[in-house]
Amino acid sequence: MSSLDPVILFFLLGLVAGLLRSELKLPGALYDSLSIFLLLAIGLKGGQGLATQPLAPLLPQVAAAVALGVVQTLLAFGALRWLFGFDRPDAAATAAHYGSVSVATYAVATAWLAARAIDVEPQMAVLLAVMEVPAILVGIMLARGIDRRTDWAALSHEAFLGKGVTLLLGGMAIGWAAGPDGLQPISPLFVDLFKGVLALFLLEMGLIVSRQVGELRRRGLALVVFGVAMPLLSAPLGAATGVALGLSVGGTTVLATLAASASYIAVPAAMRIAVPQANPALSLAGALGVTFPFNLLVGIPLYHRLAVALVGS
Amino acid sequence: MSSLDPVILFFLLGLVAGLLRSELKLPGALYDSLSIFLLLAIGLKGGQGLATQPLAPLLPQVAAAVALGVVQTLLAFGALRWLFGFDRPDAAATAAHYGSVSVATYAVATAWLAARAIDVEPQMAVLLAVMEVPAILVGIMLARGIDRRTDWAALSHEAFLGKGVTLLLGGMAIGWAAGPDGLQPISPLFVDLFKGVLALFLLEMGLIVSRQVGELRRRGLALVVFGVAMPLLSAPLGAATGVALGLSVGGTTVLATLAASASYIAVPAAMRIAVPQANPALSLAGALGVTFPFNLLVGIPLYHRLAVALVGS
Amino acid sequence: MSSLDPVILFFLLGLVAGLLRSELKLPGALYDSLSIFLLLAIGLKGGQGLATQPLAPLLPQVAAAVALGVVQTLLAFGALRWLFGFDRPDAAATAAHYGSVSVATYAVATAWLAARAIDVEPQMAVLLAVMEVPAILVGIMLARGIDRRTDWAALSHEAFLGKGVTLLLGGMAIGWAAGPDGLQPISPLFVDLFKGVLALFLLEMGLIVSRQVGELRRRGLALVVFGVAMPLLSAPLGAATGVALGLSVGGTTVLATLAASASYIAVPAAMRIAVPQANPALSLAGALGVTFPFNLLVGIPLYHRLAVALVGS
Amino acid sequence: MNPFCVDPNDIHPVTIPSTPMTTAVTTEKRTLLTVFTEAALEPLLVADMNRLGIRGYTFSDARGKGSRGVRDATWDESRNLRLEIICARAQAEAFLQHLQTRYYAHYAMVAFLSEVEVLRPDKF
Amino acid sequence: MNPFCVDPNDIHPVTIPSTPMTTAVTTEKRTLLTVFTEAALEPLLVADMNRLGIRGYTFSDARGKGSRGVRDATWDESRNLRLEIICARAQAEAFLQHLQTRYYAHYAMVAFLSEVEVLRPDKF
Amino acid sequence: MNPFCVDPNDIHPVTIPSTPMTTAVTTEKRTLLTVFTEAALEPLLVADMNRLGIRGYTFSDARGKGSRGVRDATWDESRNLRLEIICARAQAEAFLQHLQTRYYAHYAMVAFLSEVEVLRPDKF
Ligand SMILES: Nc1ncnc2c1ncn2[C@@H]1O[C@H](COP(=O)(O)O)[C@@H](O)[C@H]1O
Ligand SMILES: Nc1ncnc2c1ncn2[C@@H]1O[C@H](COP(=O)(O)O)[C@@H](O)[C@H]1O
Ligand SMILES: Nc1ncnc2c1ncn2[C@@H]1O[C@H](COP(=O)(O)O)[C@@H](O)[C@H]1O
Ligand code: NA
Ligand code: NA
Ligand code: NA
Repeated sequence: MSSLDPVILFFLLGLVAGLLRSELKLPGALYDSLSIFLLLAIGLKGGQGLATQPLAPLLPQVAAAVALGVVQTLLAFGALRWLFGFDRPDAAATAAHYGSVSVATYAVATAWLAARAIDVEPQMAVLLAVMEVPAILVGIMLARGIDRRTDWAALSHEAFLGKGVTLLLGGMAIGWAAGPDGLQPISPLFVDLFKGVLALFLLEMGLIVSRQVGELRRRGLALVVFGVAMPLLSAPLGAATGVALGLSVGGTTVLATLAASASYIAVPAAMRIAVPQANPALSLAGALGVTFPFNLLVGIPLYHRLAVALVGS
Repeated sequence: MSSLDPVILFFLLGLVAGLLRSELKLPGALYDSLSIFLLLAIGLKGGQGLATQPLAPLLPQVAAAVALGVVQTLLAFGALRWLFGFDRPDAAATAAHYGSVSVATYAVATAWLAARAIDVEPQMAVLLAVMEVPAILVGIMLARGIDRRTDWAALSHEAFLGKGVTLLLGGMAIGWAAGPDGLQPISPLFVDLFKGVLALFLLEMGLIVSRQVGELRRRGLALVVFGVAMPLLSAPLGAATGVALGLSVGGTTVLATLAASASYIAVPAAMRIAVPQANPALSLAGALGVTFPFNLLVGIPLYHRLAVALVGS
Repeated sequence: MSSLDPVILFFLLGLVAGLLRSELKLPGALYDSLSIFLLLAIGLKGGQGLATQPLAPLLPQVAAAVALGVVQTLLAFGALRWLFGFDRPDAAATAAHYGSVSVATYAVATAWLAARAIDVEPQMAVLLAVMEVPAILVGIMLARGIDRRTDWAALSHEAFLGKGVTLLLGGMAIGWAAGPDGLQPISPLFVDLFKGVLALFLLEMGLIVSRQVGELRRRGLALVVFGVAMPLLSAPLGAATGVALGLSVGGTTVLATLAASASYIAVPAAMRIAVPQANPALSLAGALGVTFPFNLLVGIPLYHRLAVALVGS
Repeated sequence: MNPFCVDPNDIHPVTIPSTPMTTAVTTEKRTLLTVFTEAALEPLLVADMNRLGIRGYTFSDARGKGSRGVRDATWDESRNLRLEIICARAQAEAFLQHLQTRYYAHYAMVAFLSEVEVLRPDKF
Repeated sequence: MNPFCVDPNDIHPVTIPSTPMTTAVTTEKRTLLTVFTEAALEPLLVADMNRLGIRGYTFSDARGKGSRGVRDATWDESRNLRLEIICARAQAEAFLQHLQTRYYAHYAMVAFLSEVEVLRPDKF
Repeated sequence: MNPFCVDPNDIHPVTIPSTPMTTAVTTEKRTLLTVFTEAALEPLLVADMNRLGIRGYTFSDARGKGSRGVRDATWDESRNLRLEIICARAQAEAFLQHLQTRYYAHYAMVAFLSEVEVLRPDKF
């Protein structure tokens, strides 16, 4: 419990190698393949869990997750616009990153809990998928206002049929249809290798994070302060939602982590298209350069203690 | 037995994602890597089986497989040319696809049988490799006639030293030389992960199949009718050959499936070079867009029932 | 013991396929990914072993490995310059290849020993990493002399922060920090799949080696003679060092193999930049085209017998 | 008059005198529009080209540096692409204009025109 | 006479006046032949070039759209390549002619010529 | 005077007459320097460009054949790259000169210049 999880050590290796300007580079196709694998594996795991329980109780949880995403985006927008002086497009785009979720952070949190034998409700993977989307739509509305020219069809396509949501929901559907027994023959790939693949992925994330340092330096303290303060505000919101939904300590920890996490896959891609005026380097420096390592290294154990305090262990 | 195999569900996920125009895309290098893995793994498995039995009885089986490939190609050519009105090059090239075999279909069939604990003769992998080739040569002769200018050296090189045959035969040679014990240390990769990798590969196949729909629409019913009728004709031919060779129910099912399947790796590449006048979109729309999903979803269980009827279970 | 290890068979498959000009090609991204995997896995394994023992005794071993690398490079340079008539840059660059080490050869040697249940000291992975570097620096000095214009900062960066050393040392640091228990969850990837991945990597190495044949033919016998004689000279040096350091039979075999092996990752890249006048085709034809297969097929068992003779089994 | 000094808007066949080793090749001038930009724009550019009636184009992967910093292709957000379109001068200019209006202000993008000679003018 | 209006068949050195920051660079005109086509043709094109005495070429990966539809590089059959050859005008035309005769009718293929300046004329 | 026959060193705006479907596009001439070389040189070339004040460039992956043999990109040592730089003629020549001095003798390298038209001349 005291020592660092090896997946975190892989992240630190990537970070240090990047900061020392090592020649280490992972092929782009490997990064893509690892992220496809992780999304599918998370979806399969969630879907397989859902197969063993009724689906009806999911509805309020999904609604709560959507509300959580919307509220977080609005809060982040307000803070960035009026406390940190961001212009409207930058505030909106960055807020969308923070209102959405990070798949890698989710994976590390569930691995952290699994290593401590703390159970997590299977539907957390559903909430992960659900929480990717609303912040995108809210962010766009905040940036543009709701005007007639908005091509909502294209936007929903982007939001719901992006790589992340397709693989998470697709994996979940397969896991649900096949059930634990059906998944047995593919589990040596999707279950046994999960943590090793996560380690490799975090190595690359470390390299990517190391490249955000330049932008962080240019932007001074503001991004660092916001990047730490925002998860510390969102996590209690998430934890409170977890308690209200009657989740276990594990589920509450994960929901707090989801709330605290900031997207770096679905949202950057969508914002780049929908809010071109926003500077993507800014949002990514915050989400990847500050919040992602903060959650990995400090946040997750903290959110767990919060969950224990609220739910009882 | 009632529920769908998860590998089929991956295929359907790819198909649906492609039809809904999801942004899901697998890197080209991943597709290549998965197919190299599958070919090697199938070869290793076959070779390892061969190591435990005498090789002499293989000869008649190889000869029968060659004959089966030739007969199928001629039948398909006749049907396409005179019943469906294809021009000579298109009929020849498409016939070569149907006279050859599909590695993915073979893999799904053997996985389907393994899930039902039905034994399969190890030499089926040899027949898979053998059946890749004759249809290519027959197809070229049908398209061009046998003339002096044909560069048979180049053609045989293409047919025997293409990626598929090299990896299947190479894997088989390694499996045969190393034997089951020798392969032990590499089986966590090549055996345990086989089905998971097949699932990922079929996800990509679903995406590829979804892109054949445009061509299918342009060509109207003809391709759909041929793409379903041809395997329904070939499978009994394959099953009968299996019975004549004294194969088990499992082996007969696989031989029927091989006969029913249509190539989409070795043959398209060879035909593109050897019969340039043929439209590759046409053959692929049939082989990938119709026959491949038909075999996966409907054919394999059907061919198994046929084999049971002929051999007894 | 009599039959060939399957990983060697994969190497031979690649070699034969390449010589027959098969169309088999592995995607570049796969080659990169496999080599990243192997370097990390070797590092992790070594680091995990180090975690269970005091580090102080390592220092003399590291010093001896550095000396071994330096001596080998000087010997190779002398031989190439005065016995084989190479010009100064070619002699220096080629000598650097032979003074350094080959990760794939190391991996095959440890797998060979593991298959025979012969223990190896965990710190051999440290020596592997250590021995990558000194030959590079010596080679550069031999080529250029020590002059003021040499950019030693850039060179050390190249030598110490290249991909190979970063991953080996990084993996070792992670393995050491996490310890055997910490690595448990990622061992299905990094331990169980190691030999399968090595097999795939050697398939590609076979293809690459097959392309050295042209250069070998142009250069006549000289390269072949040097490529076989040099490891036969280096291996006893390495074995003697192993005995002097009090290593076990396994450790002595590995140190002899390391000495006998020639680099084809770190050194070619560094020499290309630092000694541009040298012809890279020459060094690679020797290191890859002669010495690598020689060590794999003949050398390792030989060095093992030497170690047994010196240490007692 | 030198065939390489014609007004590029004025598209007409250029017959190049045959050399001993070839028969005459008749080429026509067209314009090649090359664009370096963010990979995320690929679907948008495809939609634009389809709408504007551009019949052919080629994409490839790239990385680079420009006024918007280094884009080194290690992950989705930092990938570049190269787009090439061979077409009539007027169409190339129309598309360039469109790129300028719609994308130049907010995206990493560089575009330039050059003159090329093609064999089958009806294709472009 | 303007160096950019010379007959491209008439290959001769072009000395560009030095600027303060450089010494004079002496370049010569050559022709760049670019081909976009199906990836499956790579070995055939290599054989053709070797036979026709073309000493240097460069390939890279591509995807695109043309009269033969969308080729999006997701799998073997839908990959494109870009081939570039720098050579004398006559050789470029000879190879273009060869491409037209042998491949244009049946393969997805686009080829075009442009003028470039090189430093070491003996190489090309 | 034909706008395509100007001295390329003499950089000035070129207004191309508008066509029915476009408003006038004002382009300027710049030089495109293209380099094919060994992938191992990428970091050195980046350092050179930064030192020489080149503000933008694009890399992509390639493979090929030349006087130093076949480089087929199957592994690190046999990878090529393509580097493209759009800049003023003088800067392109200065960099070409630098390439010639520093790399031509020992590395697989081919470089050539061509003329292109850009929209935002201040960028290049
Ligand atoms: N001068 C240049 N020469 C070649 N490529 C360039 C140049 N400037 C920019 N680029 C490419 O265009 C992309 C976008 O440029 P920018 O909008 O200036 O950031 C860069 O990432 C480079 O790939
Ligand atoms: N007008 C064009 N501009 C640029 N690339 C083209 C154009 N037309 C075709 N291509 C490329 O050439 C390939 C073959 O073209 P096609 O023979 O017209 O199908 C396409 O897949 C594209 O990559
Ligand atoms: N004539 C040529 N046309 C196009 N590319 C070339 C040519 N010559 C060489 N190249 C490219 O430049 C690289 C280096 O050339 P070289 O220095 O001649 O070996 C080759 O690997 C090719 O990619
Ligand atoms: Na969040
Ligand atoms: Na068949
Ligand atoms: Na050595």
